[in-house]
Amino acid sequence: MNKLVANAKEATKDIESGMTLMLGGFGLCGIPENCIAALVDKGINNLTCISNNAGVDDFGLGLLLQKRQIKKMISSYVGENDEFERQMLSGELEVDLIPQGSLASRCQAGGAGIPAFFTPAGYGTEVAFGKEVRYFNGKPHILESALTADFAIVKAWKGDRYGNLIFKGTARNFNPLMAMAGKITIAEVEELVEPGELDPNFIHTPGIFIQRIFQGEKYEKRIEQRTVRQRLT
Amino acid sequence: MNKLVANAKEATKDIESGMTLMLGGFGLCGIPENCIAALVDKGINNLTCISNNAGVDDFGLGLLLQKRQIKKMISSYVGENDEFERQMLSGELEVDLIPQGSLASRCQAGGAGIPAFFTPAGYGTEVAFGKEVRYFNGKPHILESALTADFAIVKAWKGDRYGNLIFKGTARNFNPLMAMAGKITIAEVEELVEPGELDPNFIHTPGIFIQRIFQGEKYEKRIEQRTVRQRLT
Amino acid sequence: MLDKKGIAKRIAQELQHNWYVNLGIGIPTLIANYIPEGIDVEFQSENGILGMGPFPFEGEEDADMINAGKQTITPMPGASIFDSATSFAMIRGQHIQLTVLGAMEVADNGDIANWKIPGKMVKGMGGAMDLVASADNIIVAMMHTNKRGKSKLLRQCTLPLTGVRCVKKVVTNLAVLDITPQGFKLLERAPGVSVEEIQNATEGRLVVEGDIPEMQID
Amino acid sequence: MLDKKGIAKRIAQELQHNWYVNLGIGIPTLIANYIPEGIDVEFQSENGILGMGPFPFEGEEDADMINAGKQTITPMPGASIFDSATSFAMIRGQHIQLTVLGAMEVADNGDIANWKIPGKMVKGMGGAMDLVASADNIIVAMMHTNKRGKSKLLRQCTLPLTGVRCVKKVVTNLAVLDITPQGFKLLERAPGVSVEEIQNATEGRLVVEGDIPEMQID
Repeated sequence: MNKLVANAKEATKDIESGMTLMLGGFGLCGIPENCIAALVDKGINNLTCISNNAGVDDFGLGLLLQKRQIKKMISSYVGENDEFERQMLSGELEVDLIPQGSLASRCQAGGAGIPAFFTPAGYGTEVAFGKEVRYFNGKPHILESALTADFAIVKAWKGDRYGNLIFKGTARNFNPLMAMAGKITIAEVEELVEPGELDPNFIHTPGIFIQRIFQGEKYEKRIEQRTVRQRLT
Repeated sequence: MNKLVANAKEATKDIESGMTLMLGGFGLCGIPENCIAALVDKGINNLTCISNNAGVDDFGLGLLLQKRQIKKMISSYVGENDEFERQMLSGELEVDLIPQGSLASRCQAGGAGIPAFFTPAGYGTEVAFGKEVRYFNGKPHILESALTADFAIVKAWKGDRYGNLIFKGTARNFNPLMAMAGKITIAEVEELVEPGELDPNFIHTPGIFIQRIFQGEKYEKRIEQRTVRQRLT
Repeated sequence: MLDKKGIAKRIAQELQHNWYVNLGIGIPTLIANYIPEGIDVEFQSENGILGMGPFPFEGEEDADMINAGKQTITPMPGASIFDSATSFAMIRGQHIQLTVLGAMEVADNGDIANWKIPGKMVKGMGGAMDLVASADNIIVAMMHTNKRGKSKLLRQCTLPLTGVRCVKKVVTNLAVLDITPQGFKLLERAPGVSVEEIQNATEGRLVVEGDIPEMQID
Repeated sequence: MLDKKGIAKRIAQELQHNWYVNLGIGIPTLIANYIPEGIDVEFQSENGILGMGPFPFEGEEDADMINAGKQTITPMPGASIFDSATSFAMIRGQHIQLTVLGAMEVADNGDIANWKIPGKMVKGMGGAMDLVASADNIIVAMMHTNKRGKSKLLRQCTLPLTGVRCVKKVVTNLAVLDITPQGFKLLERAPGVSVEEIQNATEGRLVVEGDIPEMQID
């Protein structure tokens, strides 16, 4: 069960133009920095990216947007990015906006072999256009379908070569869900440990969902909104 | 957020005859022993019990069956219990058998506000009778609905008075799923700890799903199939 | 008339002991500063934390510990962290007792619009659609009128909807109002604000019955 | 003719490096004893463990560490534990490369019946329906005929189905057979068993093309 690869370049070697990718993270928190850099280097384009956000102008998925490598974004919130706005308003970039909970559940469903489910989110809004509506307990719901991807790319705190992962704090977010939904899932970790070091009882993502793993060269872990309080002196 | 109650008796005080209960556990592993004993003592009946299994003759849900307190079982596997067999064959006990994965997902859906979902499990079998069939990617699926309960009763290893829980080993099984799906959820734990003692990063069931918690008086933790290997000498 | 802090203070009075609460970005976030004494609540942030605490002290910011507004935060003792699907299981499954969020428009039937202005850059709905479609108890915190003086409490929303018939209560700089089958029911006036001023600032149906008390805010 | 161990040994030859495998109760469980050298596989048990290891040494049994057969087990280094919904996410989501289970009947179109005999006590399907409906690669391990000598490889199942058109391969005490659009295709004979014996013991359509080799089992 050795899924170790050397680095981001090797992990992403067969990602091609036109593919659909899932990328973990919420804002800039828990994003696969090293793989994104490798994708920028590869110069592939026409990518469909499923990611809750689209990064900022000069970090995260913003780096792929700058180089016009993304054809379509499937996200729940895409503020904080001027280049994104420009491409979207000019029609260069397709954008599919999805309620955040539906996005999370659709990824989870994709990984879990559940092709579709009913949710109340979005009923009566433009999100429901063309979707089946059904009432349960007198309340309207819409049918949402599962999402999968050619590659899912996630970032974890620690992992072993079997692919077992643990995440740190709110950097967990979409990562464990997308890890389940990739035809091939790549995990980049801050720290690679030996199998057996992670307590089986506290593994967030079992290795079965991961096909490739490597320790990232470096992590900037940029903070988007640095908010602090004053110390009482 | 103090959800502490004194014991199983207090935790189950308003469980009434005719109610629907979910009970965690797989076989005799991870079952809420103390609450089951309290339910036997209460002598209520006509219960609908959602539980993967039905215990053995003299332990687990078998204790409730012996006293004819259960009207209906919703389970995936009910072997290992002679009294169960007798009541079922004589028609005293209603039994609704559900594929194990569908049972797990239906509980999870119930807790997650997903009223129904499509699954391939059971298509073409009697489990599919009366259920909607739909094809996704050329493969037939059936529509399964969410399960909820008046009370969900789960057993954890450690918990704090906020209701945060961690489970031990494969005693996790259905417990975290059912914890989400009770209108009121009772957690009994082997060890009660102070809030903050459990690492927020490794909590299996966040306290929001739990309404009452107590430390069980004692745990027999009976083993159903004791299998061992010989030491090489 | 209330300022944003005042709106937050008034909504804080709605908090009940042992409630789990989700606060949206903007005015709602301020509510955490005014929790009444003796009331124990826990804040959920939909990116995946329950038991969200205050901002960290300077120098203790952790890039891996943020809220849904992408702000650095700290966990309270007893906090728990989970993935985004579990987070929305809490929301959709109605395990959260109160959701407070801002709005661009609220209609007198409870419809809400707060995510999109046609022709302008659309940032996305984030978790708002899940929140409003699921919560039993939704309070909108907003100014009564927009920057051009136009009412935000309408007979019908003009902007694309975020959710239908979901808002239960609105707290503005002018008033506290319940959504009823007859429209906005005026419950309280902001200090120094007359019923007439509220009537003038409300385009939707407004129900005024008997004496309308003034809010009690310190 | 093979015994149960022999069937397990033959199926073990199907294992491929880095596969995740779910073994049913009975003959399938024995397969874990015959993993070919150099082949690294991990066993999943649907109650919620991946990386299931051998039984514990006497005195080291842990009531909180069991497999789907309720037997006490041990975890291997690198194992992981999860709830039953995640477990069936692995199964339904086709993350498991091989599922081996027993059967009462298999039809030549891949239908399988293994959970219920009308008029007898029904124990339930457990995870079998999820497993057969989801897995791409399902091998049935069973005796070729039942205790009364009647074929279990049928034109059509007579018992209530567990799943339809799902079985890919059958390994019995007599033969290895693939399920094809033309029916059971005979691939290998058990040591000392003739094609004629297999034909006589098979009620469903049997395709025999060319020379049928004998299984290679140590």
